[in-house]
Amino acid sequence: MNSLVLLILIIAGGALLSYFGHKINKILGNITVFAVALIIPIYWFTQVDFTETVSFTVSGFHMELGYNMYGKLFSMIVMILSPLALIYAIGYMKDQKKLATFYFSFLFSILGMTGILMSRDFVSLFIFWEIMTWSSYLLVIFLGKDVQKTGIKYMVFSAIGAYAMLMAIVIIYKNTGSMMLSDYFGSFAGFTLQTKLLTGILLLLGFAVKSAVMPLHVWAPGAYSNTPMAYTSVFSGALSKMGIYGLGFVVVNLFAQANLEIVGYVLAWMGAITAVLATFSAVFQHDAKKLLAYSSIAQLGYIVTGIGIGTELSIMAGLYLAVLHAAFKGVLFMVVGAVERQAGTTDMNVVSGLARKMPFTFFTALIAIIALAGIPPLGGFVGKWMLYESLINNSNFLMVIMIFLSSTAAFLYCFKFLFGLFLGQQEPEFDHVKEASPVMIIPMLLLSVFLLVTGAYPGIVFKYVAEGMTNLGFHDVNWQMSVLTNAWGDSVNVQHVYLSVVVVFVAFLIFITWRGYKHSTKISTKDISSSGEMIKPEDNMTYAMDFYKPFQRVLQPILKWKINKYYEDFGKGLEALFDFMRRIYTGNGQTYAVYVIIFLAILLIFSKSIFGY
Amino acid sequence: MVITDPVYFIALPLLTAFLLPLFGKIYKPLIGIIPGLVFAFLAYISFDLYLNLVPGKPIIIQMAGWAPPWGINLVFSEFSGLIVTLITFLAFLVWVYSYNFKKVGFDNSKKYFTLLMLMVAGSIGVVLTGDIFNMFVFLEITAIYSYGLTAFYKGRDSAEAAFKYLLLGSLSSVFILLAILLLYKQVGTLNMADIAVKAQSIDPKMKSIIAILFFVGLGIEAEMFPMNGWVPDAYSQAPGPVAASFAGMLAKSGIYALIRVFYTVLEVKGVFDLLLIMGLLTIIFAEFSAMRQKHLRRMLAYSSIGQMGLIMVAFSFNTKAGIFAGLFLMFNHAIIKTLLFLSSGFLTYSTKQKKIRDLDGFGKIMPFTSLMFGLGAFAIVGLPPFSGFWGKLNMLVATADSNLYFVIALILLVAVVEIVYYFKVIGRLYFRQQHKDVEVHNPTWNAILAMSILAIVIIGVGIYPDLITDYLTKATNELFDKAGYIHSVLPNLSLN
Amino acid sequence: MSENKLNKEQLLLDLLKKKFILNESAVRRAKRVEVKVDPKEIIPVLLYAKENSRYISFAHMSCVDWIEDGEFEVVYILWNPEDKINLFVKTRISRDNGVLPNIDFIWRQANTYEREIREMFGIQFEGLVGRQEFILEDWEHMPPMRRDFDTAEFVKKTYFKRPGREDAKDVREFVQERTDEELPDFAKKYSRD
Amino acid sequence: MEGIGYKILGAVLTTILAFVVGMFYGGFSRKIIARIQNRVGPPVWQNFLDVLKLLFKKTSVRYGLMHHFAPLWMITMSITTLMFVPVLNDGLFFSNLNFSGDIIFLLYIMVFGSLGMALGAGSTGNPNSAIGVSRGLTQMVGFEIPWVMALVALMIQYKTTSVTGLMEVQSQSGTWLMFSSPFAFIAALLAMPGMFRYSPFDIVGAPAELASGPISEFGGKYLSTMMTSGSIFAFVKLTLYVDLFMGGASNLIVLVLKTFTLYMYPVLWGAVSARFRTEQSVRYFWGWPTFFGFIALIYAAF
Amino acid sequence: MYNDKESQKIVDIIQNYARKHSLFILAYGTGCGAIEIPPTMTSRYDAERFGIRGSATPRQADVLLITGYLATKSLKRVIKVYEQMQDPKYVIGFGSCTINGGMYWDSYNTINVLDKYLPVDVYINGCMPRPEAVIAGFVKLQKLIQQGKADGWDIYKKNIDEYKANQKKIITNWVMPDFNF
Repeated sequence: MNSLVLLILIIAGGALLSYFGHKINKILGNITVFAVALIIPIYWFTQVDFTETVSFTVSGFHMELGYNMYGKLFSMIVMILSPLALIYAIGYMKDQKKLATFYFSFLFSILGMTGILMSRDFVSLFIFWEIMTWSSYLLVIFLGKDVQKTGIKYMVFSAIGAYAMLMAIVIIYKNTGSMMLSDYFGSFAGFTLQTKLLTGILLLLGFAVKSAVMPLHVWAPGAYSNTPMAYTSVFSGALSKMGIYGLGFVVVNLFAQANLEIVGYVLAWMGAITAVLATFSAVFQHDAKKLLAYSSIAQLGYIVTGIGIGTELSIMAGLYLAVLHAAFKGVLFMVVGAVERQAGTTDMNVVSGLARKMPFTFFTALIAIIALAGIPPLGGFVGKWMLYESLINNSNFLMVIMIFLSSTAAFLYCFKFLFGLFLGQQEPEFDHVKEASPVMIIPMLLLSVFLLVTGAYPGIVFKYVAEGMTNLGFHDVNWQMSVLTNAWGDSVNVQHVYLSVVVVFVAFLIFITWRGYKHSTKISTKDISSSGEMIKPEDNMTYAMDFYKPFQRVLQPILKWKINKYYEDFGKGLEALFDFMRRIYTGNGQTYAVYVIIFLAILLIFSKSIFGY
Repeated sequence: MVITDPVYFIALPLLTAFLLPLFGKIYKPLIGIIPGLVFAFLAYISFDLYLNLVPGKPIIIQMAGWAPPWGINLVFSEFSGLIVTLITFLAFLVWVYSYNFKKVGFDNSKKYFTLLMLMVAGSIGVVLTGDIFNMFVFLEITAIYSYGLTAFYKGRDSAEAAFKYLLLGSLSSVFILLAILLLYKQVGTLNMADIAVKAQSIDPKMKSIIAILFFVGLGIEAEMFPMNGWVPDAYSQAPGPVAASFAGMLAKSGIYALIRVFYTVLEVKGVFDLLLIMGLLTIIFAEFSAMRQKHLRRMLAYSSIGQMGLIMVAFSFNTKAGIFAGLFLMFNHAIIKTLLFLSSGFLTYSTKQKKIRDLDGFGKIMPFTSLMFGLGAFAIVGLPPFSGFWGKLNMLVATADSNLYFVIALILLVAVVEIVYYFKVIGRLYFRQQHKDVEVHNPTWNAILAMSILAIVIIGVGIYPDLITDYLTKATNELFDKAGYIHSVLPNLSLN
Repeated sequence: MSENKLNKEQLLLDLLKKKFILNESAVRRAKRVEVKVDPKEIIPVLLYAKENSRYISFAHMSCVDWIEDGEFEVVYILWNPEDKINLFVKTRISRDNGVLPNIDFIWRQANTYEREIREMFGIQFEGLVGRQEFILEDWEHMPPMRRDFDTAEFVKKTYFKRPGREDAKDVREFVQERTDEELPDFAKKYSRD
Repeated sequence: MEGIGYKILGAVLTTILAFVVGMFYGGFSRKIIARIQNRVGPPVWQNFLDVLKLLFKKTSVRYGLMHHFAPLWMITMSITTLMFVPVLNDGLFFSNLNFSGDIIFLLYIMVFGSLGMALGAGSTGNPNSAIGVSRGLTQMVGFEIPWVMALVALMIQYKTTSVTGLMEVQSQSGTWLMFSSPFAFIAALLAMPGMFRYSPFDIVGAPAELASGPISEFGGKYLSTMMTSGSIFAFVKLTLYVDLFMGGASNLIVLVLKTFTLYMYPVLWGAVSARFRTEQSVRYFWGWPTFFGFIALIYAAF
Repeated sequence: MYNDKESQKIVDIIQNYARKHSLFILAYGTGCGAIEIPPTMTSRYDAERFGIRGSATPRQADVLLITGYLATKSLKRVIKVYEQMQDPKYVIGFGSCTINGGMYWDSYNTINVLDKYLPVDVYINGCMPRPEAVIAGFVKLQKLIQQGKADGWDIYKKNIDEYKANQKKIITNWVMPDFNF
């Protein structure tokens, strides 16, 4: 039995098992989910043989499944993040209803993702893409909160993306006669410019919707924040990477070879604009979920820019950031989920001062935020550095400024996220909050350990990225375990950075705590220097409302026009058109008869032109 | 053992339809059982005949001994055989579904089953007949009994719907009769094969008039754009199983007639482009107005018109791939639309005004029916693991072959609209709190049986579409070579 | 000149006499009219003064402790910017838990005065909005401005005195020694003998 | 062994040098500002005394781990930045770890400390410090843009992203970068006061309005560590400016001279200007300095 | 770093020298004397040449200036601020109101002798002393620090309960956290 088919059967079987497990009773369901969450990665890492392929023909279309290195890189993200998210989900979804459908669609979306990464031809790619879409749709509307708006918006956008891809597939099939990806890549040069652009752009459209590039990102904030947090970490961590996977092989394999770099360049620009605008809107959110949703759109913007540029260093940066983004975004959404479960709400105007009560969650959130912001000791910096170096090396300097503006503004919402949820005043109404259950903490800790390690040894990720890039046409990708080099020969030894930061930190830690720590007394946050005024425990001294008001005043002209406005008007226009169409069917027989007569008359008059005599 | 003869298809239902009241006198539940037996027998015959059909040699039966050019003959070839098997299979399932149809008292079921049997006989007749006038007669039979079935419930709306259907149906029969008369005057014969041979000799002017008349007449039956006003009312006012049979059989026979006329009988050059334009218009108007529907059944009716439009577009390519895709879509539409109508039958039966808004939270109260409806919706929209996807894929491949890129874009855009309104209903079914006072009518065991058979067929074809693809290719080849048809019907006629 | 000077004040006084029952009324001097009214007449008089005779600005409100008569006298001082005349409206209420109507709906600032009088004298005003505590925080003793509150005694009891300098003389005596000016007799009474 | 031991000794010496020079710069600036305000002003070594006194404070207050770590992030940042900025051109002694310190790395390490300190300030719970931090970060977005434009312009023009690389370019071509790419220098210069948070942009730690903003809850040892890191960071920034635009310094005296003259610019401008509100400062930074930044970029690109 | 008598003395000298030359005044003016501080700090009298600088919060301050009469209400705040200051802290009483009540000697809600409630290191006489007097006060304080005699904070800690008793006598509704150093 071919290992790939077995993998698919395991995941599908796991989904069904956990569905019926949860239908029977909760504990059995949780056990099955836990077992499935362990079996899938173990099987993938040990048994799956990455060279063999399995193929079968269905109604005249030849379908083939098989791993290539590029797919292996992305399925590593899926295989690491989703089991952890599943284990986290056991803790997170403890007292929710309808768990059966939740786990069923969760595992089916994993099936969809692994399928996409394995499929070597367009039909199976499209099939798994659709499975992934509708299973994630079921989860977007799982909590039933304003199903109408976010659910339908998500479905429409993914449908548009999927059907654009289907159109491209059909046209490719007509031109190349076969559905295989390799044939398409091979014969891409032979197409006429018009079909080249048509098929390429349509494929790009399909993938860009999933990776939330600016004009098509409207579904992302709603979808990311309404889904249960356990799934959002996979949703934004792994699912959006499918879009990146697709962008990767389209932009790099096709357009680069067929010297159409202009498409990649435009895509990079769209990525940069996405990064800036998404960061600006992330800064002013007061709900932690929305903030993270916009921030993951911004991070995807970086990755898209990286891939769009197309030089070896920038693609390496893009793919490296993709891996990192999956890790720290996964942790951050798990953190928000833990806070939501323990403190009841994630609205930063309400919650404050959970650091002391949820120390582990705060620690992992801190690590993830440092990685997200790209600050030196941790892995995020490596990705950012490579991105900047690649941009500067082929001197498109305006984009560097855009990316830098968005990453500096990213510090704002990084601080706001940590301060809003964890630091600030310790309010009495949150005294009851306890640390999240260990089932939720362990996945978070594992991922943050991964982030810490990549800080010093980014090589462990570079290995797989380099392998992946061989499929994209970059054969000898030079990377060292912990020294980053750019085209002009400058290099940063990340280990030195790590070493000096740790050494200096420990030195001064000893200096400050020596003899001082014992004397100092622990103070509650109510005993602050408030010019002598007596602060009673119930006085709310938290500062959270309108956190970056001055920045908002500066950005007023930019933030005025909102992209949703255009979509709403477009939607209303469509509604009016549909209403007009419906009026055709007036509902009384006579008009229908008149229609028939008129139609007949028209045909008779124009019979000369229609039938040619 | 029993000689399998296509004549039974028509004779047996007609005979038993009128004997039903007698059986009813002898033993009351017999009324429910007899139609079942008949349909089962018909289904058995059609399967048996179809399976051991030798390609290239369809079964030709002369009625009452007259040779073809004069007598009426029945043609049971791959193409017509496929449709007949489809119709009998669906008829049997509709019978299983509405076996002890609760709302129908003792006397109604008598009327209901007779009308149903006659309609089935008529639609099989349309498909089998080789004689143009005979086809007109069978069209009339199906039309009349469908008026009866639409007006089955005593309410004001069903009467009005039936009247609308009657009005348009009579218009269509007038046009078809006129076309046949003109044709007879030109060609002198009524046998399709014979007309096909003599068609070239008609002078073009007259030929175009005949084509237009046929186009409009059969267009009404095949729910083409300007003429399908009756469809939403008829489908929504008729009882659940009847609407399903309409979608499954009536529409199929209408399309079959249109194809038979324009593919084999009349060879008219420009008709296919017209068919393409009309098909696209049908899709656009139907799907867009389906978007704004409040009633579940009307929405399904509009969506079924949309599917018919898609089939017309498929056939309008006049290429082998186009026909193959059209047949696949016809098969899909028949199966999935029947499942949707059957499951929506019970859903709307529990709501007061059949509105989509009342369907909130039905996922919990009627789990099986809403699961079936969800499955049907996923299939009709074309999501992968179900048969709808392969149909749509082949359809798109066919359109790409005749490189009509804007048609692909249009079809996919309309598919997005379709996704929106189907998923709105699913969203309501599963992810909303249900309203307070809802009395639940859970489906009876036979309804569950019928629906699950359909579901199994959908999933089966979805996972492994090769089950039916080779039958479809055989039917395509048969339809495509006109000469083969003529030769088999008139073996001794030397092609002059 | 002084004669016509008073007619505006007299005019006002007659007007008020006609309209209300005035216990006492007199034109004290140029630009000052005094009127004494019962507590329940206060609001009508003030409203009338404000609306009709344009006494629109509420200058001051104070309270006098007539401990001998056992009454508080509350004085409302209004000012007419055109005629430049001060109208004094006085009322008398009993010293122990007297109640007066609240007039901050006529003038908003009266609220502050009323709160101060309530805290310092203990007069209650119906429907007075605002915290009980106004200037003194956690004050449990008798309202301090009342004349029967012995401040010197209170200070001696609560606060400490820095020892030494008991012989401190009044600075005026000190000045007298140095510059041998005669100490004014009213000061003699207070010198610490 | 000789290399490592030497390097560590060099590193420690550079830190001490930076600390002493930074402190004296602080003293000088207070003296000069005092002189401008027509008053005598404290002795030049006043900062040392302040730090010493704070160190000898007996009791200290603790709000939790993050509060305790805040000054540590600051001092780590400034010393690590010091490690990666070449202090003397070829000075054997003060070469410290300065492998070719990459500019982008320096940009990011500079933010590391302030973000850590922001978290510490946030954990104290004092609303003033939270407001101070939010204003500080907003201002940072403001002044980072022209500063980065200047740096990118340099990098593109001279095709190197390392400080030592730029220094070599200057030593070979003989002309300081100040003259060969003037617009980049102007943009960087205009962005400098924002970086030092001196008077026009000192709303972050406004003593009256925000009770000294983020550091309002830090006393005793914490405050002394912050003051030391502040002075070291000032020195580091100045040496960075000198390395980038004035061709680095061959020996100490030249270094001190150059850095001091450069230092006078934000101090003097600060002494005479009022305080900008946050959005005013961001609008200012995105006004003229960014305009010069764009010119520098265009100049560098062609 | 053995801390026998000898080395302790050296450390004390350095400590006192540092403390003497860098005094951080808490910007917390209570009575009418607060208006005297700006002239002492600005150009004409320039207290900064002595190393005296303002500081915004009690955590960073050394010197607490009680500049004028202290109502019981503001005494409560002053005590909380005093206790928030870090340890070697000094109090300077401005003007006669802190010495013996000044002209509010017989008022019912101002305290007369500051000494009873807070350990005062230096009193500056005058019904609001001029900046010269203020600087003289500061110099006096620096001399005291030099000699190690300015240990008001130590006295406060040693007989804390006596101070607390006095304070609680006039502050009835005590809502402050107890002394936490």
